[in-house]
Amino acid sequence: MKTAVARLKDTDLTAVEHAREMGLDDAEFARAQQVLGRVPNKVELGCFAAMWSEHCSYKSSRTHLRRLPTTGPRVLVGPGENAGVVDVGEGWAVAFKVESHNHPSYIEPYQGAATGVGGILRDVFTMGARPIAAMNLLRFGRPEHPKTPALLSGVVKGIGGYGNCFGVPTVYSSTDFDARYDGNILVNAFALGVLRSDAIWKGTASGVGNPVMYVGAKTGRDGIHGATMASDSFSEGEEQDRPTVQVGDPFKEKLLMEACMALFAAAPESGGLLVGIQDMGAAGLTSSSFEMASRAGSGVRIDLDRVPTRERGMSAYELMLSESQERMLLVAKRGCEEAVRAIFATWDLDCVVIGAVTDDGMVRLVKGGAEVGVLPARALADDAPRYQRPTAAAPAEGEPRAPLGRVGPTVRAHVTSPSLAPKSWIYRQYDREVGAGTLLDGTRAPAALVRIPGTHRAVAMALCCVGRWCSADPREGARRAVIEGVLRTSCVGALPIGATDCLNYGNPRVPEVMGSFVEGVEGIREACLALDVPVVSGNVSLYNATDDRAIHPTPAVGVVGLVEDFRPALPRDAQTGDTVALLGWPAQGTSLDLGRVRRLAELVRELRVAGAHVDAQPVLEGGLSAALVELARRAGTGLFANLPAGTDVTDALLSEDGVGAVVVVPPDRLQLVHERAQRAEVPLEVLGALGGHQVAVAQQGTQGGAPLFEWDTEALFAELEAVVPRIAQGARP
Amino acid sequence: MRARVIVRLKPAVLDPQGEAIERALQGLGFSGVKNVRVGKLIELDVEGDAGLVKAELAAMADKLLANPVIEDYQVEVAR
Amino acid sequence: MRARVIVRLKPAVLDPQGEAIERALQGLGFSGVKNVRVGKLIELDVEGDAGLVKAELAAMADKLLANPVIEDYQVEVAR
Amino acid sequence: MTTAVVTFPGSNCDRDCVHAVGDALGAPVARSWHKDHELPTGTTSVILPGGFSYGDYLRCGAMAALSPIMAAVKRFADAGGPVLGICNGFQILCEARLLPGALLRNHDGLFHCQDVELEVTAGGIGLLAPFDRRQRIVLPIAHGEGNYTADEATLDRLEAEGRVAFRYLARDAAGNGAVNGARRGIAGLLGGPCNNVVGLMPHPERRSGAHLHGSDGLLLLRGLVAAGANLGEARA
Ligand SMILES: Nc1ncnc2c1ncn2[C@@H]1O[C@H](COP(=O)(O)OP(=O)(O)O)[C@@H](O)[C@H]1O
Ligand SMILES: [Mg+2]
Repeated sequence: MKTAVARLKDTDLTAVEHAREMGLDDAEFARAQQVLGRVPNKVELGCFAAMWSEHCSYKSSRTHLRRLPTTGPRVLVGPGENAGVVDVGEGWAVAFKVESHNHPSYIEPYQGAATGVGGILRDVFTMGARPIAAMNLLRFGRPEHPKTPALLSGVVKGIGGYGNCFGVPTVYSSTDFDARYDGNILVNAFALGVLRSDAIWKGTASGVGNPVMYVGAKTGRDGIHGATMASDSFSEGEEQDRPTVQVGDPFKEKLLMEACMALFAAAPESGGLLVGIQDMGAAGLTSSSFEMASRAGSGVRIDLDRVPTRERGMSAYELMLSESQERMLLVAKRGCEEAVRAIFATWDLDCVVIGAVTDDGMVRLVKGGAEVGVLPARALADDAPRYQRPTAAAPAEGEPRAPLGRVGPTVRAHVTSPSLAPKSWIYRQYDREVGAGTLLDGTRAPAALVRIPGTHRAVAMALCCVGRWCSADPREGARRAVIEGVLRTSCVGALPIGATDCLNYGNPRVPEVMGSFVEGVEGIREACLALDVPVVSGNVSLYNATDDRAIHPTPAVGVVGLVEDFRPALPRDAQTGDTVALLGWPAQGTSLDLGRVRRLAELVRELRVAGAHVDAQPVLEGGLSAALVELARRAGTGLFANLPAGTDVTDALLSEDGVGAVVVVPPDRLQLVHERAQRAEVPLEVLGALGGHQVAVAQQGTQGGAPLFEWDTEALFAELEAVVPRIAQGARP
Repeated sequence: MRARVIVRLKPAVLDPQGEAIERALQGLGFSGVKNVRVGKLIELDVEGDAGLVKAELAAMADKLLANPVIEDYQVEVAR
Repeated sequence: MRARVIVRLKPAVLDPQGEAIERALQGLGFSGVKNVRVGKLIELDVEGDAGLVKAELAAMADKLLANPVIEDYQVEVAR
Repeated sequence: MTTAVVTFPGSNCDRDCVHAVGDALGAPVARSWHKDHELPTGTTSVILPGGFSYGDYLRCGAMAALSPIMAAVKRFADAGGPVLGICNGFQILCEARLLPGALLRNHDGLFHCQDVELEVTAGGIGLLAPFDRRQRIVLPIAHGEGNYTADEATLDRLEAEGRVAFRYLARDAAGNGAVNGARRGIAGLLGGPCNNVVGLMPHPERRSGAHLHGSDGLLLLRGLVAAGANLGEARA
């Protein structure tokens, strides 16, 4: 498949077939010739193909992403940089972003997931931020699919393997299993770092004559063409032909991060040593050099012979397109080369001047003393093609709810389904506490809460999406991803201050897929506007389809919230005797009312900050029954709930269309909760209390008040805990 | 019969472990050491005659012991 | 010269990874598999003549590559 | 009087330890670098923190055990100086032969980050002075290779000499730690000429404050700092 291209010499001129093999269509190839005023050679064509790939150029999605609300009083850096940055007060800010590594993780689950984590961590620390938290959203095929055990097991090990070694706590995770992901799993990784709000670094190559430096690991022939691979659908049977995936080295990345932190802080008296910095992610040296030059309106000249390599005889093409991990490109101030090199030497890392900033707007690639490629930076980066692809309404898909038999068994099967079962087996493989700043992780609360070191401030975060809802209604599903994130973070007392989104969809050339993509963006826009959450970074992953069968549209949304003083919000753990109450409104149609969501979020936040509830769970996926079981499990006790008379029991327990949250209230604070709920005009229903050895649900006036079901907690919790390990069984040891 | 499957990273694949060991050995004064690569040696008892066993070991490697995307393997049967 | 150091867990030390692989292989239908043990294969380039090299490899193993509390090693030099 | 926290390439709990000793305990603390040949002047106790020194490549702690600073740590320990190795630090102590035995991969092959119940078997002794003998505490573990092993004779000797510092309360049928397979449930050991060296897999620095889900860990750090202060006085 790639043989023709591979045989071409760097300086040979290319043909339209070569362009096609690299993923450029005929019109794009024509445009490339127009840009250069001549036929590109192989290296140049490789640069075009990478820069104009879907992955790097966002050619199908960019016009739509413009619709997202991206500004706000706290936003310091919005989309366009390596990560978004939001002010959190006291001179501190947080940088965060989410990124997909879906295709590589399917091919090599351990390394694919690991390098996904590595990539997003680099995006965050290039901004000058020390990573303090990571999250992930994973979607696997149905549990029975023969590949699921190895994929689940490998991906989880890979995420843990990288994050644990690097030393970032993985504090929250969302995992689901669904046949729609059988051939295309999702691995979305999020990272968040903390920095001073006046010390933000950007990927810019300015200042003519400044040195361009290469730091970090050596370059090998890893994942050449990864960017274009992420821009192409799978076809069954083709898996073997895929190019090698990259192998990550978290140890090296940890050293790279420490060295970068030292570099950022160096020589403050003279305004620092550095001008700009960018990680080498997808399309490696190509994307970093073109983007840095394009942002600054400058050019760069790169001597490829100076690039540190770990293999002999690498061609210009390979050097430009390698996706070897743990590398950065930086532009230092002229004359500071030695000081920069000394910092990296402390950490045993390569640091080499490979070129210089120029003023002609061109990226000039030199090898063996001759120019082997000359390309205008801007035309390949910011001025990449953009498409308004045709859209069509996607047919709504959704399984009508199966007729419900006796409430108990149905609800039991529901809460013990793989989607809702606890993911402790996964969480346990992640170091959730390194950094000693994890106040709450996903096993203890509906969102994670991590301290800003040295302060009493904390950031809350959750990463959410229910793909099933997006297939049923792409706009509503996307709205709900935002809603879930806002409610979860509010439940731990945080004010949502920013979001990042990872838009996972199928083939954008299919009008229905493009239609659901556009609807998804619209849904995020609506919810973010209504709930005051600017989107500051994100990622788009298209072509998640195999033989035309696409995944559920899955716009994952990471919401980040701020707690200004975490001490009162963490009075104690939930315990026996605490009241269980439901705040909110029952289902009224399938589209959630954003005004109500906002009021509910404000109320649960205010109550938490006042120490009036000690745990809470939004009622969304899985309905009230899932929320109750989750709360009981977290408290490690039984729970009794008495549903109000007159409601349909199955609806009350299973409906996912209400706006509500269950709160756990210490008895002496119940009065306060009543008052505040009344003032906020949010309905409040006291359901029962935590305690005992059973999870029991009754309804007033039904069966004479006798429980509709009562489950022994020991057996229930054991059954719940066994679900995910059972799926993982049989995986590669 | 005692048999072995040797699993190695493909030559072009990065071996961070090998690199770290190389550096450490050089640091200990073994300055001539280069190109350190770390592989896995899986030793096991199998039943059947040598020819059949080799095919079976290859099947084990294909299915479980190695990932062809990044690893090569080699099977050996003790004479 | 290409050389190898093979590092194995001592026979008395339990090998959970080997056990897990054994179970997995049996689960895949390779029912005759027994006594699976996983070792490390460290391959490296060294300079010097074969005799000297062997002694140097042993020194590397003693100092770093193997932990005598739990592991045995064996050095091999390609002819 | 200073507690030195050593940073190896790949250490990732060094900052946490500095914070726990310096801020939570309010004791003097200094940082020490793996390439240093001497501990900071005035060092009265040493922490080898958790993390993945050298990526945990080859064997956990193997490469760190050979670094220049470890020669200084060994001299310090041999002279009776209190040394605490946490998680990777414990692995480094074993690789450096400051403690016997070795830590293998967990018996289920998985990394475990979770709270464990422990018995402070040697409570009251040396660094463990703040604990009662057999006191029960809860600390979190976070490791892939905490499966302690040594030959039977060594295990017998450790028990006979009262050098098992911490034990996991949850055991399997064979008496090994249920969470990782550690022989005889050993989670931590005492060593050195006067039981002045402690290595353990759980992370005390992660339970060192009101909002970190407990402060059992602070007791151990306090014991370390106090042992150092006593030593300082004895020397002075
Ligand atoms: N769905 C999205 N929502 C908001 N911003 C986005 C989205 N997708 C991409 N972006 C922004 O576009 C820029 C390019 O993204 P990407 O190519 O993923 O970065 P990288 O080069 O680090 O991989 C980033 O600033 C990113 O935050
Ligand atoms: Mg980037």
